[in-house]
Amino acid sequence: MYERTRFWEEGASFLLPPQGSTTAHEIDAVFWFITIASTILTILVTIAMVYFIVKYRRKSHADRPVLVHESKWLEVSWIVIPTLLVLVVFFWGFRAYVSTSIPPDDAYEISVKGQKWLWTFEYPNGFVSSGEVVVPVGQPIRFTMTSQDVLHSFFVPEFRIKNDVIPNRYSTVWFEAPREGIYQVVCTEYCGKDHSHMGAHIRVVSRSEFNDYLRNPPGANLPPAEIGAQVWETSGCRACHSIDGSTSTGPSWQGDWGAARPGSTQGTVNDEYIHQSILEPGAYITPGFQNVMPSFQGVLTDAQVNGVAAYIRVLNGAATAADTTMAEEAPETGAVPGAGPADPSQPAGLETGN
Amino acid sequence: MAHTDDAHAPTHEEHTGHGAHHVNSRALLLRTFGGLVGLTILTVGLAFAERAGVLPLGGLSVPVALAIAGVKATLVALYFMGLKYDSRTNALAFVGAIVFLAIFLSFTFLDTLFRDTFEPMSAVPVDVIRAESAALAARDSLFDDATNPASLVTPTDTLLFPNAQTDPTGAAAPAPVAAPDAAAPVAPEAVPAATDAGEVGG
Amino acid sequence: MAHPNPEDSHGDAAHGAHGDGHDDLYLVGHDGQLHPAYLQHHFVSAQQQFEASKLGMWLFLVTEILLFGGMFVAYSIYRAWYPSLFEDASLQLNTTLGALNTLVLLLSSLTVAWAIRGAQTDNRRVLFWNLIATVALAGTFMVVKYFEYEHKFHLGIFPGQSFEYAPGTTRVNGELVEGTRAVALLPAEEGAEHGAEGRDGGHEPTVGAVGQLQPAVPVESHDGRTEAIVLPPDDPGANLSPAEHVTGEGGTLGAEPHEAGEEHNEREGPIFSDPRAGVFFSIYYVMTGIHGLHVIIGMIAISILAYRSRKGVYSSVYYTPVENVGLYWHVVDIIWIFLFPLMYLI
Amino acid sequence: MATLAAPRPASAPADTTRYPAGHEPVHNYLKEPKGIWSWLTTVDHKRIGIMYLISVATFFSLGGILALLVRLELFSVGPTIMGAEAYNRVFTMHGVVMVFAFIIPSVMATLGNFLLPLMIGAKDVAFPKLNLLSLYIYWGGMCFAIASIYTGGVDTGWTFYTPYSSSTSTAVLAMGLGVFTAGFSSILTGLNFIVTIHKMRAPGMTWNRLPLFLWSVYATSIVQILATPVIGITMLLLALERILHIGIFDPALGGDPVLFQHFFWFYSHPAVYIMILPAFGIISELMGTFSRQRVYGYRAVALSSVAIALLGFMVWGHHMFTSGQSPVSSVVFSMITFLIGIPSGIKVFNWVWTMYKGSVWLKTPMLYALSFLFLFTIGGVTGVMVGALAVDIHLHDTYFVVAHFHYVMMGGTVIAMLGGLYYWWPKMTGRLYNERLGQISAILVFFGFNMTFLIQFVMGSQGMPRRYYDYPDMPWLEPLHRISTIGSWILAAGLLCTLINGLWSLKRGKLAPGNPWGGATLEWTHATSPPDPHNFARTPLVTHGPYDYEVLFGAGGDGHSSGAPVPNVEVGGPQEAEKSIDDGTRQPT
Repeated sequence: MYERTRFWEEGASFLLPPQGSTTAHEIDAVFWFITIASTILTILVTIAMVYFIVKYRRKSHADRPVLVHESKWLEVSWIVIPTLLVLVVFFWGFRAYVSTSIPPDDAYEISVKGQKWLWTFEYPNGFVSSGEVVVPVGQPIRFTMTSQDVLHSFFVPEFRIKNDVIPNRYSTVWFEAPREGIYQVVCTEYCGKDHSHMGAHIRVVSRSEFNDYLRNPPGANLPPAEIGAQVWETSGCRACHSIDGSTSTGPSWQGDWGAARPGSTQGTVNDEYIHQSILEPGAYITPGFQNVMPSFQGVLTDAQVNGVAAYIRVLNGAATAADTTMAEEAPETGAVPGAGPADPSQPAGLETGN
Repeated sequence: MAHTDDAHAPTHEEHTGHGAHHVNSRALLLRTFGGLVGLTILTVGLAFAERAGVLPLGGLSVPVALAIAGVKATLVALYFMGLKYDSRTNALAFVGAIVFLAIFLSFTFLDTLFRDTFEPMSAVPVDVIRAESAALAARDSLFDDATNPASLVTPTDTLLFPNAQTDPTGAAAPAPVAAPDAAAPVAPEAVPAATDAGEVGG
Repeated sequence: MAHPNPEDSHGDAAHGAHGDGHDDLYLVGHDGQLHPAYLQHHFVSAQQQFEASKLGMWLFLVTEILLFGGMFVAYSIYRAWYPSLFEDASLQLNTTLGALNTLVLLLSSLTVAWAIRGAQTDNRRVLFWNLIATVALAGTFMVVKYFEYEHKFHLGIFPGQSFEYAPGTTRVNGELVEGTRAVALLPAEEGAEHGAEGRDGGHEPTVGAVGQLQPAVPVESHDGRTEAIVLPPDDPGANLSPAEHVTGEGGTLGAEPHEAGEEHNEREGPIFSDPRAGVFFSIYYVMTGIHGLHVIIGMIAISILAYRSRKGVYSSVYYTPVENVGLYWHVVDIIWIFLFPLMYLI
Repeated sequence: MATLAAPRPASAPADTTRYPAGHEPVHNYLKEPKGIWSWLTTVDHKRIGIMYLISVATFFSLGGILALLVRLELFSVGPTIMGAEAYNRVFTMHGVVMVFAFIIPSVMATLGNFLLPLMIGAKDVAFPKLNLLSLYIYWGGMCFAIASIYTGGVDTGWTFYTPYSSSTSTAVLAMGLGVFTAGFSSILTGLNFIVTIHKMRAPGMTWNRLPLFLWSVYATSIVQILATPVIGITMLLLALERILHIGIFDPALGGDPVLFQHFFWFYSHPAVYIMILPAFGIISELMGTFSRQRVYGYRAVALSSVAIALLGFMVWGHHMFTSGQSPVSSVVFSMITFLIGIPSGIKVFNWVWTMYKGSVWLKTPMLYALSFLFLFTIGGVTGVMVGALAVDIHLHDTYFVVAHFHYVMMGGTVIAMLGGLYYWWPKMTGRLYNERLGQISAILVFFGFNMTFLIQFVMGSQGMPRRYYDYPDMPWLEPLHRISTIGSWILAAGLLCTLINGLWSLKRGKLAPGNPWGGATLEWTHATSPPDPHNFARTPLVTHGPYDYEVLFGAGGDGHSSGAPVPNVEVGGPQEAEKSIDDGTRQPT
């Protein structure tokens, strides 16, 4: 099980991270070729410089060196040789680019949504997870990505894949991970305050493990409050909402429940208020804060939104029994976070996919 | 040693003597203006003729109109601006500007026209994809009953998500309770799970 | 250079000042030689000064061309993406007025060229009156432009977000522009928080909007855009300008109500339900706006020339400013020569 | 009637703070006319150059301090000295200030303004008042920029990418206005220089005798004229986007954010050559003078500058390989990117070969020139790496790119500019600097710079994204970040030495002779140090090329052969000298 924790990772070189995808080696080949060629070139230039400095050092101020006449051959040679070199590099890089860019037809489709500052992954069966995506080993995976708000960029160093994620347009990356492990996703297009915390994990697991995961996602059979806690951890709430009463970008959830919200439809923070704040944040702005929160419509399921409400109640000691115990009733809210489709009758990803 | 012949080289090599002081004759000015007016009338006439359906140029109308504009611009530059009699440096500057504008335009087109080289859908904005799928769904829904969730998974969606199943939450969507024909346009919004496209913007 | 003022020509630039022979006004430099008054002292000859400033002017025109070039690129890109949108939109522009303005500008180009000729032939009356004529023509151009803009605003044709779409248009961001009844169904504050997040605004009103819709047969246009997914309601009452109904649309809110009749004819065409119409008119307003700005600057410059020519500053030996402003004016003309067909004709 | 320079005292005069009798320069552009007002209203290109120099130096220190803050923040994982929002503003300000306020006007407006007329033997640039105007426009633009900083700064990154820049709540408008305004100043400078080079050359100054510095200034001016208007319209559209929501770049209104990137980079990539080309010119001058040898392949070097300038307009897309632009354009842009690498290579080879059979004099300016050759070579070859399509997919927007453009911008432009300043300092101020301190600063800068940025190549290729406030996901990069941060302190120390050196020389520096280095260009052979307000007592007649050191004789080039402010070389034999030498002591008739 691979997970990078050290600089000198097994499989890593001084310049490049380990190769986590089947296409990585093609890109690395070009990388190393240019690196070595450039190093040689730089060394040659440096040697020439040092040699000339030493040999032709000015002895006296009366030095009047003889005039050097230009040699056409020298001039032509250092025009032609570099030209050939860079042309080789271009075609090599071009070939590697094409062969690594086009996804195979049997690629398994996962839809990715970038928003400040969170990656959300939606599986073909409608199950939505954020912060982590689980994919099967040895299977081409195709991410169809779009952005909710501003430009982001989806970068996985070990896979050597990167592409910008653009609002109102689809962009794609694809990879096939030959070995199981946890790989780091980072955002490489500057997107604001928590740009540097907009990470996610790609967990590569065996096929069977993957299918179990889709049939029975994590967080199933949890009491709402715990689901809420999970959402706070993984769905980016914690970036702006503290749970210890300290104010940051958004109001803290500590001491929030029942607080007065003059001018809002609900008047105070109640269940309905929390729902609205999550699904249409612009509807009412708590005095002293800015309208910066993105909508979580379609990102969080009803179960998860209820979970958040329950979690807030727990934080403020206003928990009801239903919050902390397994909810048996209310199938329409969905006992399983990640919504209906994950019920066992619903065939998950791979078997139907391919 | 003393390159006295070079002495005035810069001023000589760069302008054509006193050509810079060329005086346009009345006749030339009037003829140029006449040409310009004539071309204007021509291009406007062509446009009206096409709108009236008299003379449908079709794909040609744009190049023709631009060609006429180009000729007019050339006339102004050559005679009114006296580029024809001016120093080569000035002419070069003017032409250079146009050349680099062409570079800007053509290289940008290299991007905007070929975005679908690898990925057909990355050429089309999400809202257009949505509109198309909604339209197709709407067309179907005219004939079959709109509460059938099958019509909610549009061809585009299946193209995007090959493994997509018909979405059970679709039945719960507010749309179908409304008039059948209206179900279509709202469908993508109503079913967030169907495609993330519904969430773009804001 | 201790002497910024060109009128006093100290310094020792005298040798070679015998540039073009018949100079009428001379000053004596402290080196005992004569210079014409207009010759700045760091130039060797009047010829050199003339050529330098003319080349400078041409280079400035190069920057002008590339400045507008950016907008032309933006125009071409969007036109290539949405051709039928641009054809529909150009129908909203008044071709007759556009053509009129074209002729006006061409004529002003002629008068400027004629003015330069006047200067070259030492005919100061011709110079002065042609400059005056040019200013007048430029003024005419701006007046016509004003009426065009005024009419567009009256029809609710604004750039970008402020463009008033027909009821039932699905905007790019998924927001649905409400018709009359849709608004009636909305709770009051629903409207207030509209523009902020149109996405969610989309749901509620839809149900309302739905009520007044005819069966929508989607018309797919060749470039893949889909028009008239939802057609505007048929009863004239609901066909008022959306200005009264579309809420939270920035500045356009206050647009005064228009009487239905004229609106009914004028606000027709697929353009009003095309979610990208705003972009076309953004380009239209920006391009014509920047051009208009250049016209105004030109008017000011030419007025100054006229004033100074009245004082007899310019003659056949020194008319560089006239020549340069003339060049500038011709470029303003050339840019319009391209704007006109792109915007009004095709 | 001009006479040859009066016989010089055999040994340097004991008192070096006063000019020897009979050798006081008659006029000194620094001294007359006197008064701050005379400076603010001057149209003298030399004074304007000096005022530009002071301005850009100020902004360079500002940007440098911001850079130190950035490095300090990254010293360890987690918040170190500031919060994320503060950090985003700081690195944005660093970028904007360094690019638009410092590097673009750096060499062109300072050394370019000061040297252009001197080198072609003219009294001034073609449009002196326009020159002053461009300075004031630049100051105006900087006022907007400072206003923006004062009202909380901008957090978009210096690239102002939409839709972030059109939606953020920070003072983008003021900053955009600042960039817009500064652009006009840049345009006017370029326009002025092109006309000057075309129309104001002294008799005998043919294109083939144009110093290579002027060739690159000429190429740069072309780029400024052609590219800068586009950043103008881009910033205008961005402003309208924010004010009126015109939607041309806003996907939510049907616009296309990638189009903004095209607009931005159509200016900003050529702008990279606005930054680096003048540096090339400086290096050519330094390599020639301090090797006392003709610059090898004069024509190749001159034309490669122009080639780079023109090709530079066709490669902007290599900033957008992963931005969602079409693969077709990526391929074409990558192709041309490689082509543009060739002329740069040619230059480097020619510069190195200039030392061959020369007489290499390791003074401070030469030390800077040599470190330029090394650093720019690294910057160039890493440019080839990020230019290769497949490799750029991995390296784009990582620290590898950061390191690459710092090697080109700082290791290239800034190092060259420092070398140029040391080289022309005696001519500008009439004083010599402290050689020892100068060499110390050169060495500190060289090592500090490599320590700061060489390690960033490793971080980048290991996956460290740029513009990161923190690296919680890659804590194992911490030691590398620490090395880089410490390097930045050494670098700062080196730059500080240069500053001290300059101030010291203004107070205590020895009086400079007319031609301390034995340069063969007109500013050395025909003008006093510091020059006369009118540059030359009479228009020089140019009879030799810029690097024909063999026609110079006399005891030129030992740095302190004579305390006299007189160009202590004679040109092309007595008769020529008779015609063209100006010993700076002649009273006007």
